[in-house]
Amino acid sequence: MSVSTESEQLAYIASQAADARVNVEVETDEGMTLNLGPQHPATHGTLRIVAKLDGEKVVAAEPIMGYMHRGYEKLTEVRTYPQVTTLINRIDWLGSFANEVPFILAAEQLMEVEAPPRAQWIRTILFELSRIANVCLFLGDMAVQVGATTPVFYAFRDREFVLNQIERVTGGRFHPNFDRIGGLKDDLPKGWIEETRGALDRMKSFCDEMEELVLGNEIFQARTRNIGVIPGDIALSYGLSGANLRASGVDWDIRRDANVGLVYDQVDWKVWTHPDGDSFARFWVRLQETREACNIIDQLLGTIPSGPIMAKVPRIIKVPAGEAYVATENPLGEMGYYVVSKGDLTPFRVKIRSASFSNMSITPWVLKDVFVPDIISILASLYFILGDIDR
Amino acid sequence: MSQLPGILKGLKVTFRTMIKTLFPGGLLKPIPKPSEGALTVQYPHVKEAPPARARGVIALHEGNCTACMLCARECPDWCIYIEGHKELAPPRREGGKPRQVNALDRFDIDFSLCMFCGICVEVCPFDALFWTPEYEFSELKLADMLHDKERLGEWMETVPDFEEYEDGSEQKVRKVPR
Amino acid sequence: MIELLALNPSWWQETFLIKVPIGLLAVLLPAGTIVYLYLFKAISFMQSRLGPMEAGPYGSLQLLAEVGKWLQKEDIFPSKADKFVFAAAPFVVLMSTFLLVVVLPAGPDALFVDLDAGIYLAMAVSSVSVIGILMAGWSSANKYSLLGGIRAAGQLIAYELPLILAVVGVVIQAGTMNMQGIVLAQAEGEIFGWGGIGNPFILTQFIGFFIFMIAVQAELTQAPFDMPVAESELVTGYLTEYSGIRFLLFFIGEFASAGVFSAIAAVLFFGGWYVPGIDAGSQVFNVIGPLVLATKTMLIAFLIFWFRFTFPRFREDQLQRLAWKFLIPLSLANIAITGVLKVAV
Amino acid sequence: MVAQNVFFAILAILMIVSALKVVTTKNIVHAALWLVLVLAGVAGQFLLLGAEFVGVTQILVYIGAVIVLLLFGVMLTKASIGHEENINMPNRVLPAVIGTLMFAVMSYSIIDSYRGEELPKETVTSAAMVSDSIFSDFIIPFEAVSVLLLAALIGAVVIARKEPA
Repeated sequence: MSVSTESEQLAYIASQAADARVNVEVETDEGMTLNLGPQHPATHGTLRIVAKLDGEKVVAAEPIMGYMHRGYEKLTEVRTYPQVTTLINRIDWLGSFANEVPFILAAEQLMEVEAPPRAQWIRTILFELSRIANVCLFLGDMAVQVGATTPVFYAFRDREFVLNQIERVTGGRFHPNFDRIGGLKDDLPKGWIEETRGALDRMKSFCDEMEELVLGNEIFQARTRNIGVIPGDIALSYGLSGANLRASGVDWDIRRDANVGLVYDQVDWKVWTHPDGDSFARFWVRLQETREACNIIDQLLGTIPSGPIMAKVPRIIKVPAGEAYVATENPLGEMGYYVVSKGDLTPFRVKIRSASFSNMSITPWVLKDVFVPDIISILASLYFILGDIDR
Repeated sequence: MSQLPGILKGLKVTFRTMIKTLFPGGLLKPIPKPSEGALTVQYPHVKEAPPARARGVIALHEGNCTACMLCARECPDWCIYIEGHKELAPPRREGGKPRQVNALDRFDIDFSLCMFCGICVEVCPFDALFWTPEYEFSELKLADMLHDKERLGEWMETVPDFEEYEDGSEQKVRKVPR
Repeated sequence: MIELLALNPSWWQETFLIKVPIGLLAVLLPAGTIVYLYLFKAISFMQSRLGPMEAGPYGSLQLLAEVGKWLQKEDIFPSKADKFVFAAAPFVVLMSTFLLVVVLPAGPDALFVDLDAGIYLAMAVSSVSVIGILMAGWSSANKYSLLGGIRAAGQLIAYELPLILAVVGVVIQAGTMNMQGIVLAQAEGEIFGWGGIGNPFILTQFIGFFIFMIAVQAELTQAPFDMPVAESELVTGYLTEYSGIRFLLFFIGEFASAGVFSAIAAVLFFGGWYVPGIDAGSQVFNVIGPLVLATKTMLIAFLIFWFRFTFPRFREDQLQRLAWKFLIPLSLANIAITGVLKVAV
Repeated sequence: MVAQNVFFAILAILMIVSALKVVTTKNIVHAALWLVLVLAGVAGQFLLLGAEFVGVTQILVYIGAVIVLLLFGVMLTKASIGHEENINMPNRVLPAVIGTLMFAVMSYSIIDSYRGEELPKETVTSAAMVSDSIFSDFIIPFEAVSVLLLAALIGAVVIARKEPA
């Protein structure tokens, strides 16, 4: 590398030093450093875990993120409010509709509009459908990370029916971009409710299959029971949320405890918790939540009120100056948008609190003194989506 | 030996699925027909039919477009290129003044940039843009992903009618201009 | 052995023109069939999909297409690898597989070598493949490979014991280590004085069969014992750096030994080439024997793949515990009971 | 029996070359792998003599177990790829002398006791014969060896076991 000026030289040295910090591999007397990722089958994406090993035992592990940083918080500052939704549903790409909702709710709060009831109902249904689409894949993926190949195919197979329903109403399988400030883009097509019930039946039988194939399997239990135990207070202090927190015995669910704009108070449902806090508990809680989501949707489908789906909003949306933070219970955990508006067409600043990013912060704590195979099962049970970490 | 049941249950599930896939007619009609039992389809031979709302590719109804640039301006990644000019059209009624209309010179969408968000279709005030569920438009070269207005106009034939709405809706079913 | 080495032209002709090609076929045909029928098709059906459909009718030529693909690939050596050991490792694994088939009888006269210590030789050469795996893991200059290789070695050593001990029960009951003798013992045996279907040892040695299949599963590093090649953590363990033809050799080694071990299980526990109803000494078996053996082999191989695609994998320490604390004591008990009954009855 | 002699010669040359490689190679893993060839040669010689049970045992025990454990241990202690410098023993004269003496004594005793006598060519020692002789003529040495091995095993466990800190 030819270095001309002094400032370039300094910049080069600084970049080399920055690389060296993460690339250094300490071969101590006690063990070796194992680099899981950024290209590794278990990290489903480009997460990198640097683990110092003693034999097969992990002495210390550090997650290194940012290999897929896409700068969404900055991008939103140069997009108008309707344009933002199409960006942010790429954050957690498996449950994308759920990403749009908190942002739209925050914007609605600033504009002081409220979506009509029919829109709220459909929003909640789609929200829960995307939860199923997301968690369903977790159920298969967790099994594949501990070595069973078949469950993930069942997950993809039955998730297809849920995605079909999402596509039928929003037009997009992965990136619906269906939520609008003040309501929804369109209403449900004819026959959708009946078809959705069919898809829910499919999901319920999928949950039963998972229970027989994975959850009840003694090998799976041996691999996950008492592995990666996170006590409730530790989970809270690391800012865990969602099913990871509930699996540690903390009975906290934004849908029930801090619900904004969605109609969870209209249905009869239950928040599942598990006292153990191990990998098995996390799988168990998510399995129960998938069933519960089916139950919620089932009840909501029968009670959709009639009416408009769009409140009165101006054609060109200018959000009044102000700040709002809205969080929802996304498939991966608490997802919140802190929107600061200065009264322009675009948000002044958006801070995205994504669930996986906070959930990953516990890895150095929980990956201490485990075996290498357990790194994989613990990471899988914490369930992160790389887009949700790096944004 | 309390270990056995869970393991055997798993074996049962996989075996049952295999039988279901192999003999979709049930065991009473043991004729192997995996192509019916499997949930996958052999794509190039069998095509999936996406729902009417599916966002496959954007079609342009050229006659309705007034080159108003709304779609190009609202597009989050600026992948629509429009050029137009004003020209005089013959008057509607005999003896009237010639009208000024916007003629479209260029309407290109770069599908290598497009995020398929559908904002352009939504903001179009003149019903000129439509989604079609057609999805086979991949090209060997990136540059060929830039569809001009003729190509976009061809997609117009594949645009399905808008679906009826579910009961209780107050939305009006729109018509696709043919 | 001696008469085999007697130097006369007919021996050379017999070996190189008949026995070697047939031996290759006997290894590769079942391996190919297993890969197509089970790895490609049955597993796909278990997962509600179709599997390969394009190459040939119902994708039956898919394996040939895959082999063609592998042969075309570049033969990559990692720059820090130990080149010679890296290159030689697949051949060691493959050699162990091909030696296994030598003692397998497919009919009263259809066999390669009638060794007195037949099953003993099979067990011995199957343990050689560990060296190939260790060589591959060490020479790849990759931490994942080394971990995989060491895990594989630890696992294969641990499961070699129950494998052999499970066979001992059969050997005691048959009274011979000769594979042919074991088949004949089953063909001519009697169950409670009734010799209608002979006495396939699965009826008396079901514990042995159970242990044998678990140990075989572990020897083949198939799930639930696929920790050494665990894709989701060690990438593919000792196979990580291999590509092209050398990976193909490992691949053949893996599935050929799946076939050969199934065949050994068929011989040990299901009467080998014998079917009830025909006199065991009849010449008919030289023709239908290989087919019968192949059918039985396929049925047993199905079990291997069924388990493989249903179960999650054990952790390293758990599978060692299973071997040392459960399987080995169980197989020792099995041997003791078999021995006592053999003497008493 | 020309073939037997030819095969003996081939195996013997292979074994000698490999044995020399074991002590001259600069890489400890290579040394272990050359040792595999030596032991395989021994197994081949046993087979040539018609002692197939012993030959197979040689494969199972030495190649399948001893060498694997050796390689296992070597690799666990970070055997590096490539040549290692300090692998030769500094004072190797004494072992060389002892080795030569051992070789001389053993070859003398073998040649002396079998002088002129030829090994039977056609006998095949079957497993049954081996087991019969072990459990009749050699029962006491056999049992003594097994007790010795058991003691060694227990000793190894005791040494390897860490004191709980």
